[in-house]
Amino acid sequence: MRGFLRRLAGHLTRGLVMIWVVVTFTFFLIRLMPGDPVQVQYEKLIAQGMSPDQAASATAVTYGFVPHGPVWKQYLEYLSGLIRLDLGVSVDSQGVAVADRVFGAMPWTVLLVLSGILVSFLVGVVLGVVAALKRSTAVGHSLSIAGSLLHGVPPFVIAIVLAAVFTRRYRWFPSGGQYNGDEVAPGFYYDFIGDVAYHAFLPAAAFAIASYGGWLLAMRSSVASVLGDDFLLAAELRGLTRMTRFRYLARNAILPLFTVLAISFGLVFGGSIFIERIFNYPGLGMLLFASIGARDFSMMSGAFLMITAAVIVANILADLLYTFIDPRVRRQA
Amino acid sequence: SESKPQAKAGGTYTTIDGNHAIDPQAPINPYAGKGNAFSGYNAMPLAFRKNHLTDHNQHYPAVAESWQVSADGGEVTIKLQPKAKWSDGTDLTAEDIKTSAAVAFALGGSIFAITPGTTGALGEVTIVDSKTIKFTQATGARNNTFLFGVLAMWVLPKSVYGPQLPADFWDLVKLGGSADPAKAVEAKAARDEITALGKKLIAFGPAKDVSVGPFVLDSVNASEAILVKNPHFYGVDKIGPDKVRLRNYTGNEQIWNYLTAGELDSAPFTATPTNVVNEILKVSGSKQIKGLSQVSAALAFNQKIAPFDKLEVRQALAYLIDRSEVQKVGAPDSGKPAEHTSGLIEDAAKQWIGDAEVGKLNAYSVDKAKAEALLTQAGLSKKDGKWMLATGQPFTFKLQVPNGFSDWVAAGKNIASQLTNAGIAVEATTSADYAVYQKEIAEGKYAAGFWLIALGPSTYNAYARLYGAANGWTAFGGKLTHNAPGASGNWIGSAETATVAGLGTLNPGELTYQLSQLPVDQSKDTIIKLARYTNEQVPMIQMWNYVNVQFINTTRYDNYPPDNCECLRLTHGVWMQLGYIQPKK
Amino acid sequence: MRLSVRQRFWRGVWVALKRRPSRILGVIIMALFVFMAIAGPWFYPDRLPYNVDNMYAPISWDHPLSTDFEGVDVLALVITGTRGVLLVAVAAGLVTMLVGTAAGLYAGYRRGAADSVLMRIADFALTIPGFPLLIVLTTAMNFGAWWKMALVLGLIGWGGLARAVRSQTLSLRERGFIEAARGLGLPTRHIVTKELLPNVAPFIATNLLMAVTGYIYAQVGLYFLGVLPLDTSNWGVMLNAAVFQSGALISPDALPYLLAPLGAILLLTLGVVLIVDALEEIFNPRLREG
Amino acid sequence: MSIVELSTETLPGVAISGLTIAYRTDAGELAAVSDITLGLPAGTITGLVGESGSGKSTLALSLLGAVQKPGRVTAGSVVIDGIGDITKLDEHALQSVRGAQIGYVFQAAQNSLNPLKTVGKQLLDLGRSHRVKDLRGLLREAKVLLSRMGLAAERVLDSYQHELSGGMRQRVGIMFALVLNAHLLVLDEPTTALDMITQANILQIVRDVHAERGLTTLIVTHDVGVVAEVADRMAVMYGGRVVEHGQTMEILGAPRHPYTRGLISAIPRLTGPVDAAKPLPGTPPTLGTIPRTGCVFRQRCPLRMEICDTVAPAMIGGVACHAVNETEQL
Amino acid sequence: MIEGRGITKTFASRGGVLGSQSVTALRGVDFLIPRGGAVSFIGESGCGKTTLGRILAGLETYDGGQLIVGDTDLSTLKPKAREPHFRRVQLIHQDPYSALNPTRTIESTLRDPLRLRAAQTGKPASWVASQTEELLSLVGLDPSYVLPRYPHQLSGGMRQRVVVARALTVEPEVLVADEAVSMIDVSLRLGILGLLRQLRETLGVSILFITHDVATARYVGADGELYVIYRGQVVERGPVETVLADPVHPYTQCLLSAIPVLHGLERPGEDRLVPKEPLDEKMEPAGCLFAPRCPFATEVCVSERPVLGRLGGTPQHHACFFPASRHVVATPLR
Ligand SMILES: Nc1ncnc2c1ncn2[C@@H]1O[C@H](COP(=O)(O)OP(=O)(O)OP(=O)(O)O)[C@@H](O)[C@H]1O
Ligand SMILES: Nc1ncnc2c1ncn2[C@@H]1O[C@H](COP(=O)(O)OP(=O)(O)OP(=O)(O)O)[C@@H](O)[C@H]1O
Ligand SMILES: [Mg+2]
Ligand SMILES: [Mg+2]
Repeated sequence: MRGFLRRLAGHLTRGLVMIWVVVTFTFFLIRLMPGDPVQVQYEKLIAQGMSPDQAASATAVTYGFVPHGPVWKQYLEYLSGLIRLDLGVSVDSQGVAVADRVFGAMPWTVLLVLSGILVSFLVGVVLGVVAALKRSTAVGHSLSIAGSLLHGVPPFVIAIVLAAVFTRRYRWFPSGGQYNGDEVAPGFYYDFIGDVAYHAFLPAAAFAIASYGGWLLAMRSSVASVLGDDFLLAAELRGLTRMTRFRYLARNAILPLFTVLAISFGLVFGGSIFIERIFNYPGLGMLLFASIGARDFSMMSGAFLMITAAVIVANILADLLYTFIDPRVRRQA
Repeated sequence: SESKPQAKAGGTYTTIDGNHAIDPQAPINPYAGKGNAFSGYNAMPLAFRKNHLTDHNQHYPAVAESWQVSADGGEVTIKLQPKAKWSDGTDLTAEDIKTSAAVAFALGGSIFAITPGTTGALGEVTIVDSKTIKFTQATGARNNTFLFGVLAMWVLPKSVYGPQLPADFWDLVKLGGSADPAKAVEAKAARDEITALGKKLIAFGPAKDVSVGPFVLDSVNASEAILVKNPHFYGVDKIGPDKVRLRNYTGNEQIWNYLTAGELDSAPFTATPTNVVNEILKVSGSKQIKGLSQVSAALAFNQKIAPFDKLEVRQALAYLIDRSEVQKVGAPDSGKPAEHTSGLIEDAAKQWIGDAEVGKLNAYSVDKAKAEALLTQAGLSKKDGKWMLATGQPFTFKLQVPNGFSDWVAAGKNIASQLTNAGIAVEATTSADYAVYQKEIAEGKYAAGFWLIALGPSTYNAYARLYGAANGWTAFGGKLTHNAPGASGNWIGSAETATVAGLGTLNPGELTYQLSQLPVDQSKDTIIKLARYTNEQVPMIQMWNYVNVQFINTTRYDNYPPDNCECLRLTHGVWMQLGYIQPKK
Repeated sequence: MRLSVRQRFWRGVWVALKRRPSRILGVIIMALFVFMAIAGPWFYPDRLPYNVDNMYAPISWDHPLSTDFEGVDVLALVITGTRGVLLVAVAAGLVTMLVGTAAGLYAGYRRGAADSVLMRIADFALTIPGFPLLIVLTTAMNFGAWWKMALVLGLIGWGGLARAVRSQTLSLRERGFIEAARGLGLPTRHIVTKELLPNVAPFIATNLLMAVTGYIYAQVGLYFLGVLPLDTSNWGVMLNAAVFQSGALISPDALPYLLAPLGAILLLTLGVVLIVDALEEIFNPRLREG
Repeated sequence: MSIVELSTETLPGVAISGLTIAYRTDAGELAAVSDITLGLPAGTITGLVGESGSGKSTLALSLLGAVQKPGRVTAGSVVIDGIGDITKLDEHALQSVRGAQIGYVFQAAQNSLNPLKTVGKQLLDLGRSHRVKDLRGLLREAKVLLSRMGLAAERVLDSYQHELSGGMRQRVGIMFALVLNAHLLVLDEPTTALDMITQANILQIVRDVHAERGLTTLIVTHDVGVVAEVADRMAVMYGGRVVEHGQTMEILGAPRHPYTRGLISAIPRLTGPVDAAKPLPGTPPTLGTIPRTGCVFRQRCPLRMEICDTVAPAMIGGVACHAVNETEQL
Repeated sequence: MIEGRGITKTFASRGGVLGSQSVTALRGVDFLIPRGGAVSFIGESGCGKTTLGRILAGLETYDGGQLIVGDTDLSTLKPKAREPHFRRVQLIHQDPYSALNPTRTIESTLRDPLRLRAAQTGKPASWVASQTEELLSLVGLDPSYVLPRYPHQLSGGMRQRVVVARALTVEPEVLVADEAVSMIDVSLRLGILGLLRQLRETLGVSILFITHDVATARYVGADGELYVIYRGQVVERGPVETVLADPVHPYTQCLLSAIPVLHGLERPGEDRLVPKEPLDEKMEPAGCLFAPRCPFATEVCVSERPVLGRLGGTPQHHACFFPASRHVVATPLR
């Protein structure tokens, strides 16, 4: 247990340092970006048909809310706010706390990512085992090639194809949104959950399809290497049943995948920009994309920070899970 | 577990407020750029401006039932809707309007500026009786936009916003607006206090919507806002739908998608390619309403960069580009090729200065020979089918367009193709997004780009796009100054004056500034000068005039506004207030 | 003697390829793309001819993949777009290879503080979600020139390779031959370039190929989202225009315009996947002998 | 000694006859074990020595019908008393025979335990796989065996593989092989990579349990010393063939096959003249370089004759060598 | 000549600083390798043999003591300056499979150190080629066969010879052979051992022979010294034949007793000894390190740690309070 705590403490420190670096990096990076949100707002309103003085008065109020003062001071303020989980206020949506907006969007992305990863993990692992066991047959070979192919194909391609077929050509799934606010209100009941699932299905499927190839490949090579381990032969020679041996194999082969799991969170979260954009699903990715377009500095930093933090947390969880499952690490304490 | 009551007879009307991104965390405050208050639904001004070709003072009554303007335009007396009530059931009174004016002051802008000496500012608000209120322009200041400045003011409930304001607010306004040099320090302090108050107010929003409009906000999620009918609305019997579902706007493609799925009852103006228009119109009940749009897309040049400083070159380019082809590629459904470059849209120009004057303008019909002559005259020469500058360099440039503006991108590519075929290698290139475009075009980084012009109906607004800050002229405190090209946002860089045949030497900046003060009926001559100047000097080539095309679906509702309705530019909530949009029997 | 080593290598390559016909297919596909990248633009004029009266033309011999919103032949767009796509990706791949290999070798061979620092940085590069970062960077840095973008892509993506090379180096380091070389007093430069490098080559090659594909996607993705300047013809630009300008997801007329770049991406991926399959055998002298 | 003789024993003896096992390789199917006929008399310890690649493990695995792919038995049989020809058993029968009637012990350095489960849990898996009703009894039996081998039984059962030393693992391996009362025990290089003292200890245990339980034991090793320590009988393998077999003492005292002789005289000793040890010329063959015809050892043989190139020598009187047979017949 | 005085080495375990559970691999080891001589270290697994060899070859640092190469005390030098001295010691790795770079031919493996040497000593390029062939011939390989080949194309014995040849490129004074034959086929072992012996005679190279297998140690250096090391401490040291014939330390006796007897050829020693307990590395006795396992341990053994000396007037050095000669080694029948 002490070992576990020590490990956890190590992870947290490293995670915090990482977050600090990301915060610093994005803070300064974002301030390098060209564009003035006030001007952007004004021209956008004009382009949308508002008269210039209407647009001017609508945007004038924004002025004065753009952060002022020397950059280092802003930086310190930002950091001190961060400790209180205060990410500042949006430049683009007046009066909206970035933290509220980001935490509001976060669960939706996490929902997509988690369900996508979970499904792809299950499917990928099962097919990976098949691909490894049938390695030398046509089935195994084509499974691996298909896995590599899907692993290689970028998520946006998959999302485009899914969107084209299932929301545009056949309108089996909704063309956007998290749920239909006209028909259901948030709550813990069947209709709402069903509607959320209905809306999340395609984007989550895109995540799943985009990442399942990776699991398949990882599992295949993991199984292949475990198959070469002596303990499986030993188990066979001790007359353990096929089922028992399979369980031995599966558990040992899945274990190293937890490290892959950690890395894949980063990739998958990164893909959320495309997938949410294509499926018009308002999560963190959309938020980040929209805030970049609007030059909403604080929102941008907030969304980016949250994506990074989610990845770091996922990394830590994956590693702790690994620690928990693998006695070689667990018992080291 | 809870479930919403189903919508009754009127049903749910689904549309998009193109001006408003939905933000679940934003306050219910019409001033907030992303507030959850939607014009014409739960956010109401005193009146809605009509889309009139030339008169910017024409309005549909809203919370103001009627209004009277004094002869000099400096005093506006407003009669409020006698039946107007807030959605919480309380009466709307002149007190509410005075509070609304106070909030408008706190947030500044337009006639609510408190900078001493600002032209056209509001001086005083007087309650006449509980349903009548008078707005007086500050003495000494004059501006012909006072009426619409007053009428455009958002109406807010005193019960909600009153407590946010200090008791001595109006004294602060008076003090802040004082031009007395002896009180300068106090005035500044007062203005600072008001600004601070503005910061607070813009982020403020009631927990629950208190609306005077036809609808009340019910719920918002990241992709839509749900509004329900306000039973206390003064014109409630005209309102068809029981509920409105406003979906978030994330891009044109999304709207096309909704429309082809038949998921919208109406959509805001959306640039749409022909093949998609055809798809949309295949959907049963799908129709288009077309009307006036007072915007033009133009190709703009940076005259600091050679050879755009040469008038002949700009004119030659105007002769070379086939504008109808550009429009066909860029805005096939929502545009009409511009006939003349005049700085105004075609119909407005005819109204302001008459057909005869418009007829005198050069149409720059495609004419290769003339273009070649002009280019040669400007010192360029043609070698192997390619135009060379006097310096011996080939004449090439990049045509910049902001990413995401699908019509401009397509049009830009087409212009590039056309010019390249004519021997001028042009590449259309996009900026990462509109923000970058804005910044870089203002910094003079682009040789050529797209620009929106001819914003009407105020001719001042239209010409300020050409001869305003972007071209070096800025008005401050009633004085016009001119900045050199490349400085203070002057990226167009025209000469300060130029001689126009038959009109002598003109300063377009000055002429434009005059338009803001001249009474409308005395502005014709100035407009003629500016139109002729623009036509001959071609600071920009007007490509196409927009047409306001809106898709509607008549499956669930009918009685939509007709083509060319003056209400077309207003939100569909306003259409409903006008009695349009009724559920199908 | 030297020649025979090389000959043997190529014979090994051939043996590895021959083992599965799919690998040969992969080589053919890759060769096709490389050919398109190098020679493609020579077949077409600088500016592709357009015809506004022939938008989204039906598929025909003249336009086997239809035409775009301006009436430009889509096949021509795909072919001429290859060069830009591959150029950036390969250049970025080279950056990644240089940085990742150098960092991985150095960290793994030197260990100690340099190792910790480098690996923290690599972790950082790995953890921070690359694509969002890229978008932020794009807007901040304005990737006008292809090399800028290649540089940034490469610098973002080196973490994985560095880690792979490092762990490989760490395990090689414990192998007798590296210790022996140290014991013989061979200079570090020799040890790293002659002893370590050839042994990590297969990892580098595989990672590089995967990285290059990754960069192709990142780049196409950025263009697709529309955050990069559209001044080059690029598959991503086509995708962007097809979806957001031509409504190809909705309108069947414009569908070929969408499918063409998608198909190109899929085909390229297939080629890469099939070749990676053969890489390990090619680089392992034991397997190479057949 | 003939096979018929062996089968009269009551304990399970093993009769391997004409066994040929081939691996499929790029160069075609190559025999790793060729035409081996060998008996493991019941109740004896037989040592199988041979150098790396001579086919020892392949042969050992064939006793459990567990030759691994891409290898297969191409000819011959392995008849175990009470079980029958194991090469003919189906998967299910094999599974119930393995572990229960034939125990197999892996090389010490190899990891023959599931790293994610404790020894005790794996023991229960073993019991369930073999439908043992009395799992408590099984645990008790395991504890007895472990204590017998000098281990703290409770602690070992609660340990993971990585918590055990090489010697402990090997004893656990032996426990697994015997806990279900197998009577045929196959040990493949049980002491390789263990140090001297541990090796001696393990060999002692092997000897003791063998005697206590009346086992038939095959111990595979490349170390003649190990065979000399424990085995009653020994067989020497070279290039996939048994070149000599017989009583250990006899073979060590008077090796007849030139390979056996070379092998034994190449072992340096602790006492006596240092230079008594003589190297064997040449190198052992690999699967690809084993001569397909004639005598497998002829390339390194000091007694090579013409016939050796073409005819594989038959096993006569425990030795397969043309030269030896010729001289002995004289 | 290489001499070690009180070499100590402690490894901090990988648990990190927090959970450090260090392993003491060497506890003040003294040794002397005379020029052209042979010294053998034997002992159980984990007793520190490899660590010592690696320290000598400069691949591992040591914590305390002095290492004297020739006339130079390395402890007084800066790390950089030690390097050339370490080159005089070359390590022959246990595993010939990993000791050669699989991606390089034998020729290039041998050529590079020779080139370096040629550059340093100003020898012509042709020297490299001739030296390559000469070295290979010296280790008993056919240059024309071996040179163009990759390691995987050679047998284990050939590989180990190549490893030896490579070590010889720098003309070392000492070869450290760490289990140099344990992974080599039985029939080839003697060849390698003979080679090492021959190198001692022809080149005057000293051999530090590290092994479990005492007989092979004796084969390489019957005239040398045998060091018996237990848990990082030398417990007995003396001429090979003396220690074998009359070991006095109970640990040595246990170790020698464990050597299998070739029944039929040999008769086991009559006093064969088995330790009481298995090795427990975690236990750190205050007294004699071997006391917990020693069948003869007394109270003083448990409380006091004996040092290497000649207590009891034995011909060899030992670290035991009660040295007693026992006959544990097998004797040949004929
Ligand atoms: N899976 C396999 N595929 C191909 N050849 C194999 C396979 N397993 C073993 N062989 C070959 O069969 C021959 C005999 O192998 P085996 O493992 O039985 O030898 P061994 O005597 O046990 O050797 P060692 O002492 O190295 O364990 C060897 O030449 C080996 O290369
Ligand atoms: N790099 C290291 N880090 C930590 N501990 C080590 C390291 N190297 C060796 N040790 C420990 O030092 C002790 C001595 O190890 P060493 O390898 O020298 O033993 P050895 O006598 O060579 O053993 P063997 O006979 O198994 O090769 C062992 O307990 C070992 O675990
Ligand atoms: Mg074996
Ligand atoms: Mg060692």
